[in-house]
Amino acid sequence: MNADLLQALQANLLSPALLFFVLGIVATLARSDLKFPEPLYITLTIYLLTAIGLKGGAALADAGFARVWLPTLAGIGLGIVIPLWTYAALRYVGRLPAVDAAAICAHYGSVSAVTFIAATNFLRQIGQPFEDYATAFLAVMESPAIVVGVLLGKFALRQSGDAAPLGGVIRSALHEAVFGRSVVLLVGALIIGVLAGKRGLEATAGFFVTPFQGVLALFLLEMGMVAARRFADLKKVGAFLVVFGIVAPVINGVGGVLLGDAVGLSPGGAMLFGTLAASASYIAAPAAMRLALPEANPTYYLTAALGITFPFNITFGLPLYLAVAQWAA
Amino acid sequence: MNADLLQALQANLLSPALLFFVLGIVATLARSDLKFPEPLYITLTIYLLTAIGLKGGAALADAGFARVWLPTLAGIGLGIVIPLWTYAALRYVGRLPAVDAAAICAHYGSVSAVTFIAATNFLRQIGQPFEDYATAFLAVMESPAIVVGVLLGKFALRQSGDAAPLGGVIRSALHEAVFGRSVVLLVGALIIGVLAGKRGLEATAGFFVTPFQGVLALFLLEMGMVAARRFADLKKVGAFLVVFGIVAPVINGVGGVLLGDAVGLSPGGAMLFGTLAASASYIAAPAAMRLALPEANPTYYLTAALGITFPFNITFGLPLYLAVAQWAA
Amino acid sequence: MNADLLQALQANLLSPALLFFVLGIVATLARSDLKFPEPLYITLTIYLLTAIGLKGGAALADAGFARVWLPTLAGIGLGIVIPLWTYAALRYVGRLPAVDAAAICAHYGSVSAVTFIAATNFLRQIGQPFEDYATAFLAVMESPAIVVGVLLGKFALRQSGDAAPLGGVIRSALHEAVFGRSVVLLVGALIIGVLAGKRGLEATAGFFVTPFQGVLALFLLEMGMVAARRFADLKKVGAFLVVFGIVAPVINGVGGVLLGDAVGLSPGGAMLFGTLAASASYIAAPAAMRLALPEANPTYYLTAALGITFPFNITFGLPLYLAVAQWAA
Amino acid sequence: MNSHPMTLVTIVCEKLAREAVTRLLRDVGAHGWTLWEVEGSGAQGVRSGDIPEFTNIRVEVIVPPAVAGTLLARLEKEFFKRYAMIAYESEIRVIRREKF
Amino acid sequence: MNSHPMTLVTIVCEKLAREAVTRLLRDVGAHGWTLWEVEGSGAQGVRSGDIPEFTNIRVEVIVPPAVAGTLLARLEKEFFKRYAMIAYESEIRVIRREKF
Amino acid sequence: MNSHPMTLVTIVCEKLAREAVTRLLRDVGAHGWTLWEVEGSGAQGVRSGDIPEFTNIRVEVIVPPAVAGTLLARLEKEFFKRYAMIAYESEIRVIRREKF
Ligand SMILES: Nc1ncnc2c1ncn2[C@@H]1O[C@H](COP(=O)(O)O)[C@@H](O)[C@H]1O
Ligand SMILES: Nc1ncnc2c1ncn2[C@@H]1O[C@H](COP(=O)(O)O)[C@@H](O)[C@H]1O
Ligand SMILES: Nc1ncnc2c1ncn2[C@@H]1O[C@H](COP(=O)(O)O)[C@@H](O)[C@H]1O
Ligand code: NA
Ligand code: NA
Ligand code: NA
Repeated sequence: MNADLLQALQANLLSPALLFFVLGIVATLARSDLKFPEPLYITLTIYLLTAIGLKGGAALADAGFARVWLPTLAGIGLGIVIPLWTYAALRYVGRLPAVDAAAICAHYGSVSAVTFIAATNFLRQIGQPFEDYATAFLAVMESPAIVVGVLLGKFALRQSGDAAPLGGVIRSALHEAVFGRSVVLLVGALIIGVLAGKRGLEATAGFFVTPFQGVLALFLLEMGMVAARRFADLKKVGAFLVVFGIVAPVINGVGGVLLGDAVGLSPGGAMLFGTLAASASYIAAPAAMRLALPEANPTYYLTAALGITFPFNITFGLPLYLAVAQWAA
Repeated sequence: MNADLLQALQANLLSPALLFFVLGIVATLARSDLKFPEPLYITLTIYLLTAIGLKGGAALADAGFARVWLPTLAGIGLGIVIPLWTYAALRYVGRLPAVDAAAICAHYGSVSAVTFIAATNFLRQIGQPFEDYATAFLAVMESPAIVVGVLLGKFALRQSGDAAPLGGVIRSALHEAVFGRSVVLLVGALIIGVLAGKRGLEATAGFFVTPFQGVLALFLLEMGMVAARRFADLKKVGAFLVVFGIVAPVINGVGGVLLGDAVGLSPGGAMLFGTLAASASYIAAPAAMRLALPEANPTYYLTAALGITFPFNITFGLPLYLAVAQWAA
Repeated sequence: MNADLLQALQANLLSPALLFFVLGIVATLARSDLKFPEPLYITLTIYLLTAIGLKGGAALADAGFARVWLPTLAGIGLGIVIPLWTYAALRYVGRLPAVDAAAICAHYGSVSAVTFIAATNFLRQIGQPFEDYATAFLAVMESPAIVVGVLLGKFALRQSGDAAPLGGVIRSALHEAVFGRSVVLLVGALIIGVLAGKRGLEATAGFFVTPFQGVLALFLLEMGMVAARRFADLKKVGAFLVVFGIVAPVINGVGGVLLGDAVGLSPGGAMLFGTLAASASYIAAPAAMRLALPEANPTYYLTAALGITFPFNITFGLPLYLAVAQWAA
Repeated sequence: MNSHPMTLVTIVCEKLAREAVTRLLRDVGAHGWTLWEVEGSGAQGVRSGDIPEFTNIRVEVIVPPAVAGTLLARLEKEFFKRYAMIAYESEIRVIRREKF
Repeated sequence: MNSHPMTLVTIVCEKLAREAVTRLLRDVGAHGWTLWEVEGSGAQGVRSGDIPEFTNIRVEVIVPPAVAGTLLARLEKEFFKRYAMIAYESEIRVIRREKF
Repeated sequence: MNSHPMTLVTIVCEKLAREAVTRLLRDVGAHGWTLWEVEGSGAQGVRSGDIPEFTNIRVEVIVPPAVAGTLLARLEKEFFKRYAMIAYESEIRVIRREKF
């Protein structure tokens, strides 16, 4: 397994996607004037989410719901359990203010679509089969943790005397969690994939499938720049959060892999399941937190999710979760 | 025919393109924060217009002008007749102010490139052959109605005492009709397609052909959002315009199909011809109207063209026009 | 050879890429409202640079450095010699102010990636083989001339009494020359291509290879508009610079072809080498000049590089340099 | 032609505060607003404008002087400590007083 | 260094009025302008900024006070009822008076 | 709520001068800035905003009046003849005086 792990690590680190990620980091650290315009970032996001949604939906229609409901439930369970244990760790071990702990735990309980996509890319590259309908897990795991995090944060604010009406805030956080752009795109494309099926996917494959891996590489160039810009804030967030940003995904990832294995996924599928558990949201969760918990300091959660966990996961995490999945199988 | 119509309707409504259109509507009605940045919208427009222009031009070079001149003339004729009858209907049945009737009739006499593209997409999907050079009809039918509409509007304003010099306005409307960005892109790409021929198209097919259907699907997602945003104005425009927005395309569409059949087009070609007649411009015409007839209320023509006729055409209109074409053949 | 030249010229002028360039010129001269949004321009630039970088890098890994070092050195040599002779010509024949001569010579000594890409496109189209690793020459030839030009300009300013500290300016010009966005993208992608090799390229070919020629065509549409907008300034820059904008690339191009031939490149490779020598930078060089030599008048160098030399090179220059390369071989 | 004094309130803040800010504008009775995306640098670091999480918006609203006072007061009380934000007012002159 | 009073006229209007507005600026003798795209909300609804038909532009022009008067008067007379538009003036100080 | 007078300096210049300008702002002691891309027309022609070489930026910085004086003086001395650029100052009122 050790030799396999090393080989997988190398395959991952030398893939164009990862190398572009590193280029983005280097460009930022070297103070290059390279910058993606925001419309390009948004376009790439829209593309990646609809593309995996479509593919996942077509696979879902193929597999049938009978094979999907159990891991889906397990995914939702993870989305509730992860924010709870990480909240406790951040609050009582890390001694972070309650509202910050709540905001951060929402990020780690929710998921990062790009990390998931990088994982499928990695599996495809090394020829490891996986359940294509895993995108459905991604879709259901985005929101529950956000709701849990907002509830935790609001209760904490209550106790500290801020008596803002809870109902409205919960409602708008729920709305963001269900109709935020990333969820709408992903779930929408998933349903379209189910309805249009394989034939529909084939008709649009020249756009949604053929260029996919290259688009991901380009997107990771941008993500490298975004992540590297957070490095300057590493000092501000303190040593605990830096350690947390690596230990939490490892725990969640390994736990997720084992759970995925237990609910009957293949090694590739269990690895994706673990990757989802390990990943920290940096699109849906920050938007929801600024809306529902503006009192939480965004430097904490953005730096942890974008500056530490995301780079860790897509470099070392992916091969690690695969190794665990292969060992568990 | 009835069973065919139902089947065609289903094929259309379950195509990825249409489903993305519906997703756009749902996202907007659900108040999602999903939004395409304007540069993406413009990029998609540029792409779609150049791509169909190129393909149409290559087909035109192949077919030779001998087979194209008659339907082209017929198309120009429609571009003059449609605004005249719709003006009369809007003015004397709908009792709309003259300048608004003029602006609206220009939209219905002109054409919508996206509706046309959705129609070719639909035909391709159900395996119905059609003349690829039909793009040439799209190109010639964009401008005549705009000129007719501006003339009608200006005469109306004259009679109501606004003695603005006519020459300058007509000239700038003509300029917009001939050198507006959509016409330049479409006609330019058409000529490039003729000059570069099949070989040129093949060299660039990896960009202009392969991803085309997927790009269209993404674009219709945006168009769904744009259309749905007009729904709020349906009340403002009144019942007559709502009915007009469905009845006019049906009349124009059926008439267009029959004319297309009469000038020798195949059922697929006649259906495209009818679709052009039925479609209402929402790019070139609004721009020309704001320039040449700013007195007309844009809520009327934008809501009718974008909020009613466009959604009607791409959902129910397309299968209907095809059924008529097959029945007429 | 003459017949070949004509045929090559025709193949070039009737390629979709060139025809789109002409369309861009026509649209601008006809005062169309067609315009690319800046994010689209930047996106196309990023795409083109990373795509040729990747392909070049994979070819480089294949060829081995042994075959590349000599032409690379020759390329750097050209990047030093060209600004020196053109500076002399501009200063003493053209009687331009020293600082303007310095800025212009930096542009002509540096290279235009788009011209290079158009050249590879042209060779591919007519079936002329070439060394794919030629992208490496493009990468090394971007910066040296910029440094030479800045030094020439600074010495001139010194003599005219402007005693600004030299160190800082040279350092920031060097930084721009090495970490400017075009260099970072190109060199970065080149290294990624070397590391990921052919397998990595294949994985992303659906994005970086398949649509490449079509994207180039679209980009040249924009470049036609950009170039045509400079035409209005042709009068301002004077007859000498107009002549220079055509004679200099011919001299540099022919010299470059012969040097490329001498260092062992194939006719296709020598033609690319000559094209690089002939081309004038309009991305990296203007940025560096505004930073390091803001005293120089940008109308001069932008009009010469974009309004004269770029259109000349991609229309008549490319077939000419190929004819010379075939004659020299 | 007579022009009338009116107050222009300008807000520069992180994009993620957009909904909260436009809701506040409605609340205080503004009849309209104008908004676009900007980059910025301030006490809370550089906001680079390349991804929505790190973009600013700049909101402008024309209101009668009294409304401007209310608006700024509420911004100070409810927004300044929660969001990366600045706000300021300036005097302008408009033609159609009744519009604002 | 002396700075001189000058008038800044700001126009926010639908993008499709762009040509008409810049032509007017030329007509009244402005030496330049600055322009960008914005979203907006006003009496004529929300302008969402995602397609050219529903985008606004914001145009700024620095002119001597007298020219500002002419400009605003013509905007009121010829533009206000035709286009979704607001316009206002404010006092600024520039260095190079002769430039404007 | 008290608002305090402060000076807003606005610079419109070619995008390629961006680094030089933001460095100057740091030099004169500004605590922040806001910046976005614009199109423009002026003495040095039309800047069409479609490629970085022909785009303008608009930079806004809020500073105490004295700093505004220094800033404008340095712009006049070091920047005006080198770059396509205009700059002007205007009076605004802010809430948190100490922030600027
Ligand atoms: N002195 C200033 N002048 C202009 N804009 C500023 C200034 N300070 C802050 N800003 C803007 O306000 C945003 C938020 O400021 P801050 O909360 O200080 O980070 C910054 O990103 C800038 O866009
Ligand atoms: N009170 C206001 N404050 C700021 N901008 C406004 C205001 N009212 C209108 N606008 C802007 O002016 C545009 C046209 O206004 P209207 O004609 O009222 O729809 C709107 O889309 C807004 O961008
Ligand atoms: N009178 C003016 N009003 C508003 N903006 C101006 C004016 N003059 C110049 N500008 C802006 O300043 C930039 C540089 O001006 P210039 O150096 O005169 O070309 C132009 O591109 C415009 O964006
Ligand atoms: Na997670
Ligand atoms: Na029509
Ligand atoms: Na050169």
